[in-house]
Amino acid sequence: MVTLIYFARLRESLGTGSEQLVLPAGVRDLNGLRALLMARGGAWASELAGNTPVRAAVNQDMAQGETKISDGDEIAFFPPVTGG
Amino acid sequence: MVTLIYFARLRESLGTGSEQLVLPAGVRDLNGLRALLMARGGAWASELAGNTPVRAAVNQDMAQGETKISDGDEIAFFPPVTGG
Amino acid sequence: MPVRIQSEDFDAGREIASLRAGNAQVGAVTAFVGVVRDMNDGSVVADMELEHYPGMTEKAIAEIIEQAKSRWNIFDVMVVHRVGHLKPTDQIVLVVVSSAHRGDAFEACEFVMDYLKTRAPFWKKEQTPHGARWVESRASDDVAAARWRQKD
Amino acid sequence: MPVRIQSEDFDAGREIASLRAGNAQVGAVTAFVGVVRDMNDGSVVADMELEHYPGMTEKAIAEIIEQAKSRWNIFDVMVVHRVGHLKPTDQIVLVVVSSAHRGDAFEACEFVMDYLKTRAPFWKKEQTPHGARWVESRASDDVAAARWRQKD
Repeated sequence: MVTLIYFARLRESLGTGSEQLVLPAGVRDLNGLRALLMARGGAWASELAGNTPVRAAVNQDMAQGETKISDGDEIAFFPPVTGG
Repeated sequence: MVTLIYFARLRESLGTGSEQLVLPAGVRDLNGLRALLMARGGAWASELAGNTPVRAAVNQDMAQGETKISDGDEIAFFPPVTGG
Repeated sequence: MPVRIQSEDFDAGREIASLRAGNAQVGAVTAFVGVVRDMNDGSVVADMELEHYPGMTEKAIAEIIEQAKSRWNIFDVMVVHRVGHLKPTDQIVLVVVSSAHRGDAFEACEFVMDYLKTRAPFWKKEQTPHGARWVESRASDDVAAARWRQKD
Repeated sequence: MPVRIQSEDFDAGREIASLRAGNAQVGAVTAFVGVVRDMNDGSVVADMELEHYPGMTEKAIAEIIEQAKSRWNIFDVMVVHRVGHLKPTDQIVLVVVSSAHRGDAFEACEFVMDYLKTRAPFWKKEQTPHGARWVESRASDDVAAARWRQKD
């Protein structure tokens, strides 16, 4: 089980701020997780396709597509940051 | 008549903060004025000789040896500044 | 704690005083205050909502502060960042840096702001006459952050 | 008046607030606070006396501010400099700069401090265990000021 969190534009488009997900056996990195979520279609497919930039963090550290994920991780997707 | 003002280390060494002086006919720039003051000897000669750096201002603008001076001017001598 | 995320306003003067309190070797303090402007990207901004990622925000900023401390000769850094509802002229962010000499304090303060702008998980949503919009990240902020990249 | 020379202390937070009051286009405010250190050039400093050239001081700083305004995209600058008797941990000088964006505010603030250090007529006399001494100007301050020299 992993915890997924969505922020800002993604949270609004996907209609959810967070969810618990059981990782299928084949999904071992962020690229794999993103493909799994895009397969839901609709906003999931369009928001995560990369036409608009999406960033991700694993356990509160910025992460790349190749970053490994495993049970118990907290994984967040969000647009580029705009604070300060 | 010009007004001469001395600050900081110079004020202390020369034993005066300001004076009024009638400019002799031949004294037309800061170099001439400095030579005139050095001719007083003692601290005047040693402080203004340039062994320790001395700065000058004419009418509250930083000035050089060639800067012209004339009646009514306010002329200041002081060490390099150390504020801030 | 050198990082505070809060909805309340802050007092820059008090934070400056408290950062250097008790350290008589501090000769220089720099401070940056970010403020909500009434115009952004050509639109009037009525107000905004600042969202953040609790936990990661504090962690990301703490890491930026540690990096600043390893690169410049500075004593302390304090970052206060507001979240929630803000309106034009409201203060958003405060960065304060103390050091012995001013050069280090200036550079470290600007570094922290540039990195915060590109690495700390905050998102602004503005209310404009044309409706609400999520603020887009700026290429100029990436350029500003890239200036600090170190040669290996 | 953007320049104040005074013996009283100042409140950086209040000056920051007042510099940007009424201007909703301000997005960035930088501030520098200079502080008396308890050590200088290897000696313990008990206290100091700050002397200045009344009239020329205000004029020199006003000229530095005008130069900053002509070189950077900034709104306002405020400089407060104390004179008279000061002791370690006392605030000496405050420079505050407001602008739309942070890059201009940081550069202009550092420029004003660097030029003030080499061009504004102030002199410090420190009391140390070895007696009183006039502080000597620093080559590093000349180097800092020279960075801003413009090509013709």
